[in-house]
Amino acid sequence: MRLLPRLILSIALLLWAPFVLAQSLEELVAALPEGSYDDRAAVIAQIAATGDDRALKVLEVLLAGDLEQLDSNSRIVEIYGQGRDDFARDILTGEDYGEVPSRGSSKVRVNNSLRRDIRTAIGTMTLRHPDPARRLAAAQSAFRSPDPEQAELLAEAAAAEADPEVARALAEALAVVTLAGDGAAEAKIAAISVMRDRGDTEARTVLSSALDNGDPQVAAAAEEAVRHIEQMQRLWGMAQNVWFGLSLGSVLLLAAIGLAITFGVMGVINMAHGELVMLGAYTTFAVQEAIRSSFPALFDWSLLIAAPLAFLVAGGIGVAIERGVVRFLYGRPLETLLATWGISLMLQQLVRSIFGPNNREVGNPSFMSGAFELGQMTVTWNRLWILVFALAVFAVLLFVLKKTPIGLQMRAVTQNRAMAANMGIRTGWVDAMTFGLGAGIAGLAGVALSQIDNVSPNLGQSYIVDSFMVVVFGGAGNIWGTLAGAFSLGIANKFLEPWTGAVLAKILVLVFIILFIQKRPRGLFAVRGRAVDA
Amino acid sequence: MSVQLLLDGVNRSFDGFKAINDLSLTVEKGELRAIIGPNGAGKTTMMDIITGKTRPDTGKVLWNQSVDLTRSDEAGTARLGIGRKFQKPTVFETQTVEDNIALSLKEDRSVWATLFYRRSAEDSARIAELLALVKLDHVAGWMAGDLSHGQKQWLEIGMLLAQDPELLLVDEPAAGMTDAETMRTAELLRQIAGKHTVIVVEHDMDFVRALGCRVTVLHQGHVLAEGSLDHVSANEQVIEVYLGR
Amino acid sequence: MTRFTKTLTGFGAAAMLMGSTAMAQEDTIKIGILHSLSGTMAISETTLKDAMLMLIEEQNEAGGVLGKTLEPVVVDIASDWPLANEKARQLIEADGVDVVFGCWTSSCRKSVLPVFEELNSILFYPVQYEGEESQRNVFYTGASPNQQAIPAVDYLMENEGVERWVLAGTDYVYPRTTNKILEAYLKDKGVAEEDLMINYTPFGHSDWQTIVSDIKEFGSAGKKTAVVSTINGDANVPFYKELGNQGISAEDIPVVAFSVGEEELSGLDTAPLVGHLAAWNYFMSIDTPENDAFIESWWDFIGSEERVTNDPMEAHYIGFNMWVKAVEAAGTTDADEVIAALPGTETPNLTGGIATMLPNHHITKPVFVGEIQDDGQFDVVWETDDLVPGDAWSDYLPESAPLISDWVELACGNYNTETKTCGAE
Amino acid sequence: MLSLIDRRMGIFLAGLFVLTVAVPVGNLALDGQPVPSYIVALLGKYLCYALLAVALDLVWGYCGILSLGHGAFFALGGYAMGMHLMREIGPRGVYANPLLPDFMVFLNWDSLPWYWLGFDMFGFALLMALAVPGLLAFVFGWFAFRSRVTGVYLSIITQAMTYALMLAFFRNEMGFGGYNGLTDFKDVLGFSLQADTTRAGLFVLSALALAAGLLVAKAITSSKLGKVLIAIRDAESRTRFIGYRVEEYKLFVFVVSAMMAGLAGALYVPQVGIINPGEFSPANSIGIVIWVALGGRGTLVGAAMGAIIVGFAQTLFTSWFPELWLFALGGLFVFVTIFLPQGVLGLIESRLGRKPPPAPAPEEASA
Repeated sequence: MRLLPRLILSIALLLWAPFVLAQSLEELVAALPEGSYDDRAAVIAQIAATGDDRALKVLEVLLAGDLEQLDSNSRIVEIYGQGRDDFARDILTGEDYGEVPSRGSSKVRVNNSLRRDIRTAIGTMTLRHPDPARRLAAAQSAFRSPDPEQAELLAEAAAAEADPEVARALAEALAVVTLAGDGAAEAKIAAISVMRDRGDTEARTVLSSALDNGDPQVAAAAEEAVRHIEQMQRLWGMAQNVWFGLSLGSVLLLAAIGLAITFGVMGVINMAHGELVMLGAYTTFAVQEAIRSSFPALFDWSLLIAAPLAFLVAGGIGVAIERGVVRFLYGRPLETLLATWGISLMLQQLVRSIFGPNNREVGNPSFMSGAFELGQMTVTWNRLWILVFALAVFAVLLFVLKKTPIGLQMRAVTQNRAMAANMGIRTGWVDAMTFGLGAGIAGLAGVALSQIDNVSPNLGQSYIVDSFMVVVFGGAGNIWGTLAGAFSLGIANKFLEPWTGAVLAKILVLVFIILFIQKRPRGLFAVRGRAVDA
Repeated sequence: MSVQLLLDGVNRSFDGFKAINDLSLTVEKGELRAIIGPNGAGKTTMMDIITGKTRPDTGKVLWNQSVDLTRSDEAGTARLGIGRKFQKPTVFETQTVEDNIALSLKEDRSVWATLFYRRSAEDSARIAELLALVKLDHVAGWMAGDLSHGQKQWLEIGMLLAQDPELLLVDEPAAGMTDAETMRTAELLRQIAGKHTVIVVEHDMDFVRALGCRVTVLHQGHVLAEGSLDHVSANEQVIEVYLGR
Repeated sequence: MTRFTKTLTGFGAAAMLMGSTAMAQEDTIKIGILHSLSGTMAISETTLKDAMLMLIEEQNEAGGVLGKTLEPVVVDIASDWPLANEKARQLIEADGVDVVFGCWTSSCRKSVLPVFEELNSILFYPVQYEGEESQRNVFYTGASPNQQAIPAVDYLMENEGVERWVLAGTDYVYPRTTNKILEAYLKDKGVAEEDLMINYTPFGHSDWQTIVSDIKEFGSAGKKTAVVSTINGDANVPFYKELGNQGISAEDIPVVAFSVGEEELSGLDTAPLVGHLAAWNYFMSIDTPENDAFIESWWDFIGSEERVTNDPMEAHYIGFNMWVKAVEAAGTTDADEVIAALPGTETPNLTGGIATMLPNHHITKPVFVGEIQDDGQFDVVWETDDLVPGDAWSDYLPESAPLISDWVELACGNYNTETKTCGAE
Repeated sequence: MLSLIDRRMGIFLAGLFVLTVAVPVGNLALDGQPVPSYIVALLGKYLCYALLAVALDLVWGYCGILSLGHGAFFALGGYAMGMHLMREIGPRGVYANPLLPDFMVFLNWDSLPWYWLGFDMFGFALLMALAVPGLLAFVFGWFAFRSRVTGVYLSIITQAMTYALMLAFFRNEMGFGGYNGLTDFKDVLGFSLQADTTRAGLFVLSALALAAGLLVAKAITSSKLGKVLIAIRDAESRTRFIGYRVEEYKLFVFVVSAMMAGLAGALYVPQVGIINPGEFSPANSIGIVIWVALGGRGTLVGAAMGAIIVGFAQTLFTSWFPELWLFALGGLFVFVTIFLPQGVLGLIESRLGRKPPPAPAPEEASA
């Protein structure tokens, strides 16, 4: 970056500083937009130092990136409101300036390092905040950026703290500060045990810095604690891998389960399966668009609304495909491959023409975003819900097939069409329903996948091969096989990945499938027959 | 007369279900033997075991007292001289009747031999003779798929004979035939017997009677009774389980 | 007539048809647009096709070029590189276009290169790429590594004090080369081996759980860590979704991406990503009159204010204007003359600077580092003071360090300054 | 030999011959180039596809082995040839490195990997173009056919095979140029790849290869072995009980077909000037199946026509309506499957009142 001007500026700042100190919050805020990020950092520090109770608000708005300067009257304002129509109110006086044109104000820029500073500043200001959540946040930011100056501040806060969770956070923050500073050995050893109990990677990081401590006792304690933590984390690592495997498995299951019906049960090599999944994803997108524009309040419900619609859309198209094409091809499964491939091309192009070729944004509703810590492993909500969703879909499907009359008819038709027909089952109708069911489930998969993957016309293509692998590996015609197949492949993949890297892992899994099929030519859960298949 | 085929203490189960249960059976060279038994008696599985399609869990299957059939696959047993006819007639539908026979002729079955095979005069003669025997000479040029059910049965028998096997396993040949055809089939099998050993699996009692041969009754994968038809149909257990009264 | 002669005449017909269009009215200048409109790359390339159509339309409204109207010829290469080769040949030979704007991936460029060489035509290639190439018939209007990767890394070192680096990329030549260059560069700057983590993933990789948690792990070693991402367009959405969900905030581990622009972000809810970075030579958010005008006309053309603009579009904008200038300077569309006229041509870019075509057929560009905002836009947090000239041959790769490209003085794309020879002469 | 040429084959070969003469002449000899080089390149490409289609028809049409991985054999043949062309560039690469291809140079490979040795010899490369696919087919088939993997299961693992190979070739560590594959070829056997004469030459070679491929395939299918193959296709276990070792026959024809595909790939690469892992993508292999089905399965000539027709359709559609051509192509596939179960050839011949090709028994794919 420009070195010379920067130098001059910072010198200027130094000379200027004493006056600045004397400045009121108004002047400081007015000074915010000027100069480089470093200058801004200085001003922010001073704002925090003013102790003015409006300072907190200023910093929070700045952190949120809503602090702007009006070009018209160069006032510093908070921007609020939606998208293209912005409204401004004075950050200090709260006076409302009404709507501002999209390029009528310029943002007070913050970058990552500034954000960190601001967060720390806010932290120190909110250590005694009435809201425990805010105090917790404060304690955590203190933990992330330890500052020996804060030691007694934290100590006081910790002493005064009622909420146990916040108290622990404060204790940990304090421990970091202690380890960073040069206090008594006892204090440090105590701090170490606090870290030892925290037991996560951050804790280990803090401890490893304490390893080369002058005091042998401290060093020893730190070393022991590090060893302990690493041991724990190895175990958790395994758990994490299993979890990743399950999560990947659930995705595979979702992608494959519809195919397990259209292909596994009906024997239609349904190459358009992936596109049916894609349609589900686009339905979700459409629903979210509608919700965003009309009733934003419902956003968290978008998926629940999208799911049945996706089922109907994909299912409906599935029925159309079956009635329009597939039904002419029973007994000619390879022709179904051909026709459905053609259909998949058309569906891709259709979506491309309607929604455009680029990715569409499908947001995560609040209950599906973020993650929670389970012991030492992170579990992301969306993947957890997808796992639940996958199992739920599986259960429902199983119920439909085994316990409902339509399910009975489906099995009857697929086992012996002629006989079923003689027994007065409308085989044509059952075929349509069966295919529709498989397609509909593919649509449901699309709803889930839209949460973790691109929503683009290529969505389907990226899953079709895997889906077939899963169904065949599990044993076509056996829903349970699909379940077992999906999860075993998922977990295998995730245990390989750390050693081999993502690509090789995938290759190895494929090779494994090839070899496995040699051993069991009809898949994992093969239906063994003894009659001569002439 | 020497023993053509010997099954001794053969067991085979599928996922827990005992299809063959300590089955022992001896068939003499040139003998004509009928095997009867209710559905699920293990008739087909027994055939599968003899022809090497299915391996027994325990027990031995001896060919000419020497060769162990449990070690060989379908093609292997076929090359030893065991021919098999399926219950549902299976011929090569998209090829001519003549080609069906030609494919079955006793020849070197290796890839190269077949690749460079040229049909010799005697082969042609043999084909003609067989076609005549199974009364299909007038449709020699047809696609096998266009034949009637009965004709397919006959064609298949013809294909069997073309292999000129020592042992023929015939699975319900009379199924779906008119009475006339049935009788002609029985007639044909009796002709064949002697030159070849023949094992017939059958439901149709009239047919079995028409064969007029030794009968083995199978039940739950086990030999229930053996002897002439009258003898076995007098047997209480047989009446119990099979004739179902 | 037999089916065969039918087929043959079919070909004849096609040949004539293509020939005839070539012979068609001579008062138009044909411009080939060679992008994937279907297949995996359609996501990125379709926008470029539209951008070109817009530019051509505007030029025609402004009176065309040399008094002739411009006529776009659009073909779909369907993300299939052998097909791209065929299509390039068809455009030049059968449709008789005078210049082609197209390709996104290096493989596309590589596969059409021989055609342009043989038929001596002109290709404008609008995407940032790995460099290590300079060909007489190709003009590279995208960034080469020294116009994107290295400045971005400098920014992170200076302003964020990053000491520990994750180089994550899709496993193909652009990331490989860029990371090679960065690795060499970082080691120059005294970054230790154990402070570098390099990771490659397949195209369209969608399950990022393991890698993201590895990055988290790697980043928790006490030193400030950053991720330099050369992950290819499609795989980014799941990658960032996983980042956001596993709670890696830009303040802890900033990710600077070279292949993520407004277009990619439009498929994402960017709220959890605020503060992550991207290095480009153009951002939609940059506030200049040229850019405002460009965005306005883009919105009019495409008929939606939702659509974004991005860096490769600017590259086409620059390339197209340069070509127009060169043609007018040369007074003809003849390839040789235009190729001769292009180096030195100057045209304003959209960020308030002037882009110059260099003798090595690369152009000068400013470099911006932008932070992702919650509205899916980038907010420029840093920019080079002046324009960076595109470098065809990286100075950080031993083999290519001695090479230079100069089509004006040396008429050579890979002149070896040590052996003083052009290539292997 | 002549006995192999039935009416169908005769007409096709005659047409092919006319083309083989007319195109080069029209491109090189006649002034005004009635046949532009563009068409030559195009036709050359189609003929390679046609040979590939014939290869697949041999296994699928006659032996009921639906391979969804034949693109792999094609690509391997292509890579073998590509490696030779790479070596032939020699010091003319941008880094003027006499030994290493450019992509190895800038990814800092210090020496040529062992599996690249020998490819500087054209003969060796050509041999490999046949041997490598053949070997892969042999190993794969030996396992699969012995353990009696059939129908869809076989199809899917062939797909797994080509998919795995695609991922493998994407990896730059493999030393095959990763995603970009092999490009920048200069010349073959000293003839510049950019010369019209070379292009015409390659075109003629492709035509000859296709003719040869057709005749070999025809010879195999009309021998007794061919009848056995059809027998296996229609009633596999019956064939076993007659005493044929089905796996041996499948293996034989699978290997032959793979080598044919490899040859097609080897001819394809110099004409398109690039070989990259995209050729391994499962979609491509499905494409091949579609050519065969569209042309007429189990007819050899039909397969070849199918490849040419689809290739030609793609060429026209992608330039006539680049935005919507997938509708047209997809629609074509659906139409053909529903209304022309015998494929285009079947349609033509029934129109001309000839006996349609024997319909393959439908069932080998049902699980």
